[in-house]
Amino acid sequence: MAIDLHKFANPARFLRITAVIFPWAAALTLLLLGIGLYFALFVSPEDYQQGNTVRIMFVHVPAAWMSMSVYSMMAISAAVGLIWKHPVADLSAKAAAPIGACFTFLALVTGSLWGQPMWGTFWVWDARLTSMLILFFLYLGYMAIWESYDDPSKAAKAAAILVLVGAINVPVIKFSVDWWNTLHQPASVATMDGPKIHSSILTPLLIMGTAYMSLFVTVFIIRVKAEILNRRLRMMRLVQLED
Amino acid sequence: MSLNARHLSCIRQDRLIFKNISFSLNSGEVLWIKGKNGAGKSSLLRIIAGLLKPIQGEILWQGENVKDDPDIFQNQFRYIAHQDALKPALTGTENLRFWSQYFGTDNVPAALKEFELERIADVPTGIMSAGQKKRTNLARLIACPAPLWILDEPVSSLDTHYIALFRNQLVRHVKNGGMAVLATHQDLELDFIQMLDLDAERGKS
Amino acid sequence: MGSFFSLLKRDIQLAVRQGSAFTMTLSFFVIAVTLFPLGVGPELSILARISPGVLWVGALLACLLTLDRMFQADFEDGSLDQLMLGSMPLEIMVLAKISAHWLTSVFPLILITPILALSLNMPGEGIGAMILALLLGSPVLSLIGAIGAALTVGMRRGGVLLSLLVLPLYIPVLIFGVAAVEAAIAVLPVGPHLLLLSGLSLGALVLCPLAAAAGLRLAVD
Amino acid sequence: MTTLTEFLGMGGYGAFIWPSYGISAVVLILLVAFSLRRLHRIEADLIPLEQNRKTRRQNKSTKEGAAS
Amino acid sequence: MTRKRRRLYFVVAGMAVLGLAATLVLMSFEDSLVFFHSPSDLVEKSIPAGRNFRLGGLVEEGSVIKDGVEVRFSVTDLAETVPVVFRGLVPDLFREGQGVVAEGQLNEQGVFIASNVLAKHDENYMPPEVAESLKKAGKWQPKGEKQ
Repeated sequence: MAIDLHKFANPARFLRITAVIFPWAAALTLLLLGIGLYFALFVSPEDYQQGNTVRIMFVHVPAAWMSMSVYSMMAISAAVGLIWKHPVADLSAKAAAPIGACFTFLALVTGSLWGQPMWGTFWVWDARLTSMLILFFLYLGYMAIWESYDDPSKAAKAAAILVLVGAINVPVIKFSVDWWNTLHQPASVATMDGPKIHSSILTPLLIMGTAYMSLFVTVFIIRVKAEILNRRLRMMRLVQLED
Repeated sequence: MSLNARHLSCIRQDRLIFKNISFSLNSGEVLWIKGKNGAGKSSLLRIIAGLLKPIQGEILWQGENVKDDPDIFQNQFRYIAHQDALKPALTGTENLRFWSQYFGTDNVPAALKEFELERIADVPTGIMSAGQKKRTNLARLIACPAPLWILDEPVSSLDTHYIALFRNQLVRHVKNGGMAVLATHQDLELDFIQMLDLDAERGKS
Repeated sequence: MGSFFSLLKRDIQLAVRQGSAFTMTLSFFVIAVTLFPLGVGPELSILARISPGVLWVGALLACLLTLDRMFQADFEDGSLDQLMLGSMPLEIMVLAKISAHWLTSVFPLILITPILALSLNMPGEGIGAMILALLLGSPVLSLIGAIGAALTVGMRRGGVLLSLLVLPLYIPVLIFGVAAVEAAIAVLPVGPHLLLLSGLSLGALVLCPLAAAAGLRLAVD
Repeated sequence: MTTLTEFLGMGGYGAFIWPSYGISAVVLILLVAFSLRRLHRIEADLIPLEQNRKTRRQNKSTKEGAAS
Repeated sequence: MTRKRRRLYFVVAGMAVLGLAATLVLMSFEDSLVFFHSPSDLVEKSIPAGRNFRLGGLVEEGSVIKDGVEVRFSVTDLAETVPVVFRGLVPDLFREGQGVVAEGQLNEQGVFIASNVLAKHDENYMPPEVAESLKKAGKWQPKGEKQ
């Protein structure tokens, strides 16, 4: 049947390509995590103000970066899935969501563990922290939608609508520290006049950032593969029912 | 006036319901869609009404693809579904008046008369019997006139008297140049009828 | 336009005819708000301090309770199919439903807010701002709620999912709405907060019907 | 020994730094583990179905071969 | 009206409303939509005593006096200065010349009675030696002088 072929054609190519990338991504993740952690814990100096707590930055900031990038990626995938009905787009958004949710959770938790000794509080309701919490809820809502629909193609569309509605939150998170007087400090790395972090602290941060990125790629490949196979499993069970 | 369907296929929840259904219908004709439960009668009607998207195929109205210009098909048909689309808190007249206003038509008194509803028209539809509700629902066909009637089990829960009454309405509509697509288990014994048997179509593949 | 107003009229007529839903939302709001003095204790200064938040949260929850009926009733009795076959764009149809929801479920809450505010010992400066903030900000509740309602139409237990989807998106309105009242109480300028709330409402007015209509197309499909 | 305790103490902030790293490790390892487990389950479920299909195809082709 | 024409009208109207919404939001940003108020804000807006709000700024150099559990210091934005009293533990990052956000209310004498003190740090990170050498080379700008 022509329709079936269309559904399998692209995923098959996707699986072939990712099968090549996967071992490299996994190895790179382990390597970078190793180097990054070594730098973060042993090589990197204390901060002139914050002392050793600056080391929390090496797990906090990459998680926060990833939480927003993953959501942006999901929003793009969702749009592609809605407009061009590309079969892998919906699945990749679905596969990315739990990873993004984990990163967001980590950014929130490590952030509050950093906030307590430095700011004097685990949590404040300032714009940055609140919008980040909303992002976490959006991830949860997205996953809940996938769970709630029986028909996967409907679930994909409903989830895509939610992601696109929530996408408005991403620029709010990014610029919240510039738009409002927040307790959270402004951006340090991606600023107009270059990074405001000394290279001895910036290097481990960037290594850890790359490590998180490649960790995302690794887990993402595993999850997309699971989704594609799951769809195939569903199809084959239906075929079995029809006979 | 003409309604054409070309190569319609329908997939629901990854299951193929029917494929490659084609028909053409002209003024003064009725299309009777037959089929077992689950053969896709309702789905086909919903596809014609534009509520459901076929996985492939197209609907043509007056020879033009409805997808290219939905305006031409807008308000050209009336769809009667299983559910009555009546608000239990409103009376029959209020329900009908709302729909006729919504569709920009106004023929409510005539509709009440044709379906012998005048006596019960001011009762909330919530306390009507199933047959009375069905008749109020069918009265929408007269209250909001349109050349094409799309009818999903129109005579279920009607007794013989009202089946005959509905049949007369249908005959008059078709005689006056209207057309209808009809899915029903009951044979209405119409003579200008085309048959589309979804079970047979399924066997073909 | 005729279709828009006939639908609006019908929904209001339905709400009036089925008065129970009407009074139930109102009673929920009153009860939820009056629970706070019992829970927090009768100390007037504390009550005054939390009153803006309590009223906003109360209104928000009362609104949430009514959301799942926004499209559900029409979906169940087949009206939704018929509504989608009308000649006006689906987005406008959705807007008519949202307007009806706001008028019947949210607006009555605003009307009784002054009384509740007094019972919570809210300072006089705050009450005016509270009403203005609610008038300008609460349309967002119905607008965003419509997205959640549309996405959960036809679900067996859509209510829980609906809250999960909608509540996070309500947070900004809640924060700015409360900030407006607190600013008024602190005798700071309220203007910027009200501007922001109106901005949110206008933005939601454009974007939410689009998303809700997309959700409804999905529901009937 | 003192260097180790010094290192673990992190200038008095060990109580905040180590949980940060710890929870990050736990969450990410669990994420990988659950993702892998799900993939393996689905793969395992697929195997019998794939074989089933293959044998049916073979049956079909042998039948057709016999008929021609 | 054809469908295309109608859609065009809707898009134009939608864009106009969105533009208006954006304008309103941006206008409100210019003013006092903030997590905390600066000492200058206090002078401008004359917040009455007994109202809760957050006061933010820098801890004035040489103003910190610790007296048992009580800490007295001044918050400044280099234009205005407000004296603050706080009973309790201050966060580790609480230092002279550093950013601080205090929650509390003014008393009749214009002293800010803080119920909670939070430290705010800037976006610069560097090892102490670097900070030291920057200071020596005169390239160091403490945060206060920037504003």
